[in-house]
Amino acid sequence: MTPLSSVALLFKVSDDMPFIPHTENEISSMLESIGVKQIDDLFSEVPAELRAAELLKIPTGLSEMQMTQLMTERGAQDGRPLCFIGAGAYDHYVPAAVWQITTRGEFYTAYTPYQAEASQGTLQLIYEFQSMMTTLTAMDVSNASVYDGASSVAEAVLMAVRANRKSKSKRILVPRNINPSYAAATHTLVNGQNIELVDIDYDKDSGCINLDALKAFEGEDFAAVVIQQPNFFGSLEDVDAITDWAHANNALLIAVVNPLAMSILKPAGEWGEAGADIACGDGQPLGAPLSSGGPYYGIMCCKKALVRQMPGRIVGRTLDEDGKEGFVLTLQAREQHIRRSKATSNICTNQGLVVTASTIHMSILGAAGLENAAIQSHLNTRSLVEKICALDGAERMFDSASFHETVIKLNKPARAVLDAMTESNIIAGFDLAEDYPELGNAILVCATEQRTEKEIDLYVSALAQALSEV
Amino acid sequence: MTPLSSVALLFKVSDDMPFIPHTENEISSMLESIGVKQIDDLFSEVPAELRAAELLKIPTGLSEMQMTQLMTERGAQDGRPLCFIGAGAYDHYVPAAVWQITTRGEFYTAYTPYQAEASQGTLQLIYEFQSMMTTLTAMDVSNASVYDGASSVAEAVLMAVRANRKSKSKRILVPRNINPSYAAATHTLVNGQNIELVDIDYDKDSGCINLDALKAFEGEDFAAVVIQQPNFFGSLEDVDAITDWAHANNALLIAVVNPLAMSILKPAGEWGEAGADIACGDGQPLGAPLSSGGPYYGIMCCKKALVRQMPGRIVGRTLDEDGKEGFVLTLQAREQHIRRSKATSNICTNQGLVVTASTIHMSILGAAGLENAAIQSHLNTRSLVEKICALDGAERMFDSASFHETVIKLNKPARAVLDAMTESNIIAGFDLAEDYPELGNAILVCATEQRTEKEIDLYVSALAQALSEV
Amino acid sequence: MLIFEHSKSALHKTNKTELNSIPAAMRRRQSAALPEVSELQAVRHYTRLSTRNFSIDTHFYPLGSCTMKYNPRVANSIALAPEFAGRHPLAPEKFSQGFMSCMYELQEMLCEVTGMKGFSLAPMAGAQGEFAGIAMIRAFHDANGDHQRREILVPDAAHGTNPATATMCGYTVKEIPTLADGDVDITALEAAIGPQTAGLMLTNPSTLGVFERQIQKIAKMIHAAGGLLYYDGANLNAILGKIRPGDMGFDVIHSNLHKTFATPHGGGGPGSGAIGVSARLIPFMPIAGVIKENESFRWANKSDYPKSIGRLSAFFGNPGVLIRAYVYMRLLGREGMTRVSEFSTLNANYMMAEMKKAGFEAAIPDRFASHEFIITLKKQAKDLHVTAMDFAKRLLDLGYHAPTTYFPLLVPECLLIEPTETESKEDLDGFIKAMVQIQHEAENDSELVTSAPHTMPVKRLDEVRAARQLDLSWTVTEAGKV
Amino acid sequence: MLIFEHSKSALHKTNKTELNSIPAAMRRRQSAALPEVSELQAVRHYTRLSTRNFSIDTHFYPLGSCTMKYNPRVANSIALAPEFAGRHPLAPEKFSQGFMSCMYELQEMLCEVTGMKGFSLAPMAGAQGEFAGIAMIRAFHDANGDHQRREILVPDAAHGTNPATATMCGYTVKEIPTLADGDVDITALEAAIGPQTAGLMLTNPSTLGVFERQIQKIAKMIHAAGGLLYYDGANLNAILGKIRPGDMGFDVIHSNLHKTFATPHGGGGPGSGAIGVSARLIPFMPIAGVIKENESFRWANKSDYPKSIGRLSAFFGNPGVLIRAYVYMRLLGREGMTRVSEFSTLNANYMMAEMKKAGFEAAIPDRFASHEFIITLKKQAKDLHVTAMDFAKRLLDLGYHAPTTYFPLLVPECLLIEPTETESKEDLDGFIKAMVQIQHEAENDSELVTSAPHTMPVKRLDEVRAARQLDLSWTVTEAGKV
Ligand SMILES: Cc1ncc(COP(=O)(O)O)c(C=O)c1O
Ligand SMILES: Cc1ncc(COP(=O)(O)O)c(C=O)c1O
Repeated sequence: MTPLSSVALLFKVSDDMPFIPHTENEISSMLESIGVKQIDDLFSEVPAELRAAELLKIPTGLSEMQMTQLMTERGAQDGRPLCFIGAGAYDHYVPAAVWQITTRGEFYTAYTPYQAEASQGTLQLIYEFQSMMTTLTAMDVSNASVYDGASSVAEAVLMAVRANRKSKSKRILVPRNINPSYAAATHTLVNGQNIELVDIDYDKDSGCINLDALKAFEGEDFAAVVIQQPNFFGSLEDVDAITDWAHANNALLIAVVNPLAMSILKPAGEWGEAGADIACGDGQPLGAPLSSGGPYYGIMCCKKALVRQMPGRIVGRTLDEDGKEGFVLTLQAREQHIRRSKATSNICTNQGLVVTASTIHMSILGAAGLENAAIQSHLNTRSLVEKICALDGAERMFDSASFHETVIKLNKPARAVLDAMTESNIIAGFDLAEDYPELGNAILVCATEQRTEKEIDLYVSALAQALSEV
Repeated sequence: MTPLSSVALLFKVSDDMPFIPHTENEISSMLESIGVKQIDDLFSEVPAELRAAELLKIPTGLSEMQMTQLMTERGAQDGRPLCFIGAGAYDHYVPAAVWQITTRGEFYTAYTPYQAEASQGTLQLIYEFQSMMTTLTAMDVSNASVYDGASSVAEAVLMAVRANRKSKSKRILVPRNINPSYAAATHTLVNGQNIELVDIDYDKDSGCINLDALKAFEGEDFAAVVIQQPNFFGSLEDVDAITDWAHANNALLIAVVNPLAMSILKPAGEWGEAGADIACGDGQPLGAPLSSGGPYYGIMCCKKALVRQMPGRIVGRTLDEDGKEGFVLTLQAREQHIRRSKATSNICTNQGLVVTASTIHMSILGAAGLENAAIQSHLNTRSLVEKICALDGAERMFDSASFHETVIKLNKPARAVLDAMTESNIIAGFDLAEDYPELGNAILVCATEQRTEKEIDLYVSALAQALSEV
Repeated sequence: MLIFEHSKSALHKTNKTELNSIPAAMRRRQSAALPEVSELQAVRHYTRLSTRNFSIDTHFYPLGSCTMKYNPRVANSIALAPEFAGRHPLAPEKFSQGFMSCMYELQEMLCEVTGMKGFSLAPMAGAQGEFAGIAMIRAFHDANGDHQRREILVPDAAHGTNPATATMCGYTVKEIPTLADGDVDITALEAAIGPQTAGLMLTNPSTLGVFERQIQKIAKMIHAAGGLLYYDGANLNAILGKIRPGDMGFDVIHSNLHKTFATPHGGGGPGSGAIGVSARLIPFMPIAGVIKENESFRWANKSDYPKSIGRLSAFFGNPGVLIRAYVYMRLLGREGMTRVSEFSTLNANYMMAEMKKAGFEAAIPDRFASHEFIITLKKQAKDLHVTAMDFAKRLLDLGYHAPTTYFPLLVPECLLIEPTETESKEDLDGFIKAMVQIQHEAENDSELVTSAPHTMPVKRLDEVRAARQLDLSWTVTEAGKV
Repeated sequence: MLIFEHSKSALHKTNKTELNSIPAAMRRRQSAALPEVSELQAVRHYTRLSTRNFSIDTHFYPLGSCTMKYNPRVANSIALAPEFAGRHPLAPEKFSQGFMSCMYELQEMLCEVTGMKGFSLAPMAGAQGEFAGIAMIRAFHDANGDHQRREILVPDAAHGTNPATATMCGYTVKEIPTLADGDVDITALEAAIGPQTAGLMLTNPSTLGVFERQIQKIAKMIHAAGGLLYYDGANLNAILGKIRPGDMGFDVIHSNLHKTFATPHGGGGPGSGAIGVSARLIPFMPIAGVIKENESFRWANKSDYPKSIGRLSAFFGNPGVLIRAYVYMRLLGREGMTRVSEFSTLNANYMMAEMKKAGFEAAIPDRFASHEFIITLKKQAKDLHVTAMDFAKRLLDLGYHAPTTYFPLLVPECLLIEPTETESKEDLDGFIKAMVQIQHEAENDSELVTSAPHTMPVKRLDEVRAARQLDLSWTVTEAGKV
């Protein structure tokens, strides 16, 4: 037997030209048809000094097998810590059917449904999605998504400024207890158009916005009032009163909602006397995996009268030449590819695939499935909080009713406690110090329906230990 | 806030009647249509004493979420040991596309393609599969699979007894170095028909069948000779000589092959002067995950003249009423649903979905992809064996050429060494003691293309330690 | 277009010099003529091909005797998770306790729901379950020195695998006729039983869609004659959780997990034909099985089954199928199992009632259906020259997979209709409406029906040509042609 | 049929008594009118619905400006593996080193292949990339006290997101005309530049499918006037690895990872519009990014980007898309990247050459195409009254997705055709053959073309009715109707 030189041969799933199906013969005949000698000739119009050198910092290609091995390693490196954190992204159960169907090639690898006749699958699905969002929020119309929760708030703000007929103001009232990342991103996104976001402070006992705080702004002109339900602290706002206050003051009401919570909480369209004008929020709790923060999608619903000010794609039902029902993108005159610099928004590509997943998710769960997930999350968090509060050194920060997140006040440095709990493989909560220094050592905790009693007990004993050792 | 009673509420993905879509109203109207009061009435013909009691040993149902949690736990319990074992099941890489397409509902949830017009997808795919198997083995025809490698050997034996026109013998020569599980299962499956399997011993130096061993049987009457390439020890047989010997002695030659090895080894149809008569083996190396032993599939190919003796389903290409090409199950008169007690086999349901995966796998890899996987497996095993043999106390058992498995002889108790290596999370080889006590402390090792150099080195250092400590 | 017709040579390359340790004479001279296509071409080809199938995920598929119910998607994702899909069959028990606990519980649950005393998960489909069962019966008689028992009794309504299996086990087969009401002809059975009787194979409810009412009497007769009773569990869905084969007196049974326990049929398989036995047959059980000992699990060995019929497969049957069945059973739980038989029976009886009202002739009109029932179209065949096959093909045009046709063999022009419990009333009603439409077409425009299907990728295919001018694979010669 | 039309009330139930800690006034009174169907009904409905789409996995989809190339399946399975799909965005860095290393390397590879000095993965699509880029340009000028720069220049061939984005950032937009040869009208540009110029947005190769030959001169002109150059990277596929935007003089660019880097379009998204910057813009980069420090990875903070334009999303863009793009880039590697531009360009030029030979009129006939090219059907529209739209619809019947129609706006009756590098000659030839067939039909039976499509689930849809009689959701009233 000859000695073995090396094990260097690479196992390539495909070949030396992954994803490119050309044979030598074909290349020659194609070049001949064009009338050039080599592929490089096709780039002859490019000034020579612009031709790139070798891309030395990019490694050579890997086979699919090697790539899978690499990513298995990278994934393993991060472990699978127990997640007791929400703060805008929630670890809900997604039925296996959802992504198995969503990633069928026909949904997964289609483009935006511009050619309606060849896209009835996606178009009908979006129509169904719009229908689901409107019933969930009790709003009149929905679009086909914007990027995420933060972008939905920003777009809602821009929309409110355009749409409010009673006010020409470019000022928007924004509570300090909305998701601080939403507030930050909104600021970035509306800033260029000279829109001013005015803070409303929350009540120190309840963590909520109370009417007294609003009264300070009476008589001033605002295009809209934003309110988040549940708010970032997980607490429930008195949405009826705030909505009525906004309307009484000629402002539109922008509801930022958790769509899963909408299955059990009063929907935005029913807030106060007249309902919210715009409902937005993040669709993640409806079937999107946590996935490090995205892709999720931004919800955008509004009252019928405002539909022409709505950004994003909208699907309508119509008839074909034979009078048969079918679906098309409609009201495209609002969009950038038609309206260009006067469009309602610059958003073009949205979050279609996640919307697909969400639509299937909602179909499989139905209202009862969503309600059960919401209720069980609520109960799990209550159970967690009760057990936490039975410990020395931890208590509830606010006295308000909450959905599935709660702020816990610790008697030890929050950062150190959270760090200590990572030793038990637990992500124990979101540290509020950076965004709300006034709260002291405060963490935001969440236990979705996926957290078992055993895991909750594990959390509580790890916390007990951390509190005693830190 | 009212105190929290319990976290007992179950989150059900669907509802209290998983997978059953009936509402109360529908049930009533259906019962009314039938003319009975309750569902139980439909069972009134069943003698009362046969009605089952409560199924106490079956737990109550779980939600999909709970089931996923349970199985995640069970899976985690088994860890992901490093696999250096083959012995009939090989850890090859399967491109991600393979099972994503295979599990599309249209393939995954279809029945056997009895209604040809509504099953052209599956039928054409099987026709393509048959074409791939015949080119890989260089045989004339292939069926659509039997259960697994073992069942393919048994069916080949039965087929040979039926098909051999030159011999009426019910005796079959079977080498001791074929997969012992195949031999055992074949014995079980052909036993009832008074077929006798006669052992051929292997050469102690090479681990292979040599002609001397066969000469002892000259003049006796056999329906067939079985030969496995590579044999169970991973060694390569002199298939040409053995095939010619079989034919010279009026026996058919049954080739048991590893189909991946067929991509680089002389294919069964080209063995000796006339080629093997029947080729069988396990399709697992062509796209089936290890999956604890199944589902895999049994390969069954033969010469054209024997096709009417072949068991299992076969797809043929034909024309429809408009003269358009299409595919149907053909030669069904051989099968049990038509031929009943005179059928070529009792096999009905086969391993269709794995065949689907295999067909897609071979299409994506092509001949070169299979060859590369085979070559890299060969090289990895050579590298492993060289490094093992550089250790004190471990050496090659046989001096023959091999494909991707080799028998290693240890100077310490094999069982104890293997056990010790599980501490390093390594499945270090298959202990041959039970099936081949005459080999002493011998293990069969395998390193497929998936084993990295790092993993091979890990193996070698763990073995060095085990050999010194045991 | 075949994948081979997209193929072009020299797309992919290999370096074979590394094979020099293998003698040249043992090596392949020319690469196999597999298709050479890009990944996109393969993905597109098979994605498109898949859409030329009907399937449960796309169509109502009331195929009698086949139990085409919903296959939960979660079972698929669990079975294909790396922890289960990646486990080597010969992994040490130390690395296998999670997997083995599932298999053990599956054995236990199957025992409980069938009333048997032991269960083996080894058989890879119904027919192999039958084989194992009949082989055990033979081993039992042999162990008793009862070598004269050379005959297996099989009702004429039985599935073809029953007689084929008996032959495979070295038995001769004697057919027992069935009465018009669907029950076995007891007089004929009586006459057939004798000292040569090794056993009887029975499906109950039978493939005629009715429950064998005399089952206790039949069991007594067979047992009195020294024979054993084999239960073909293909129709277990009809009685799941309500009636147990073990209680009926069966000695050995198989259960098609790919039917009753919702593992997918996969266009022809894989399946699992797990077998259950009464206490006296436990020593004969096949290798392998999972045994629980001191709170951990081990593989059964020969001392557990001293008279084992042996091994049926290289490893342990089809664990990927078994995992799926296990997941399904745990999702259903105790209550869910009983609901399966209740609602599959409700659906079948509802359809039968409605179709009778619509003028169709039920083969056994005066009894309750089990989870399936038979319509005979012999009048249509005679009066209108429109056959069961024509109805079947026309149903495809209307978006319904055809029921099983021409089985069981004893009912002329029959459709065996099994809706399963997972189909909604909406779909049952749609199917009935389609049948009524076809009946109307048969009466007014029979050509439309007899030349169906019209909307499928192909029209009716020439099966005679297929069998005569065998074209079973694409060949390189043909590639030359292209 | 809508999923709602399969729905029936009272299928599912909930126990709401456990919500008593929430004041009744805050609770929902009536459940949302979501569909109530079984899992099988949902699976069947959406499986069937999916087959009403064209997609890359099923059809050649030469949609200009969209880069519909093969989306490797392995990228999907890795992104959806529990380790990546299950990671919480706020997980501590300790639990995130594996993920962050991928993101860091992705940033680095993007820098290398584009010639930029810093990259942010935060933008969630091309348009948000544009927003971030233009916002940085504005922040840069503001930081320099250059408040008079209120205008962004945009060629008339640009995608609509360019002007829309400029508006969103508070800029006014000035359009620059394009010459017949596809290059920017330099004289007009010269005239437009002034102290009010904040910058120019340019796609190169342009949406006309040609490379802007004067790019170096343009860059000099803009820079000399104090403006910055923005690169719309939608067409990066055409030059990947061969020409780098940074070398052309661009200050900030976005790359549509869902185009060039093969992440799926998903029927409308999600995408990723990662942005690269030159050194002077690094301080303005958006939050968040990954920084490597002492062989480990941390999230960028305000001190890394002291003049950051801020946050663009709640977390970190679309990591599920980024993981897919990362996988794709590593699979391709250095050599593979260059092959992308070479073979996408080869495919486009081959198609253009063949179509010209077949008699079609190229919009810019005398230049090489980039990875896409334009056919104008203005003659057909005038002489035969068959429009680009008619050709597009008829292509669907023949099994090809239509190219982009009526974009860019300046070419009448145009088809913008982008085959991408992953399509084989076989499919290109098939498309050309289909176009020739349609031309023939247009000449001989134009009605066949103008009334197309004929084989799709629907015929041409009434868009005017859709916009006038808005029907944007299924309502409960309608349920009552059913
Ligand atoms: C009544 C009956 N018995 C036995 C079988 C055989 O089962 P399998 O196909 O799993 O081998 C079938 C399946 O078609 C059947 O319907
Ligand atoms: C040229 C060009 N620029 C910008 C965009 C916008 O990218 P996105 O849709 O990702 O926002 C597109 C996409 O359609 C485009 O084609």
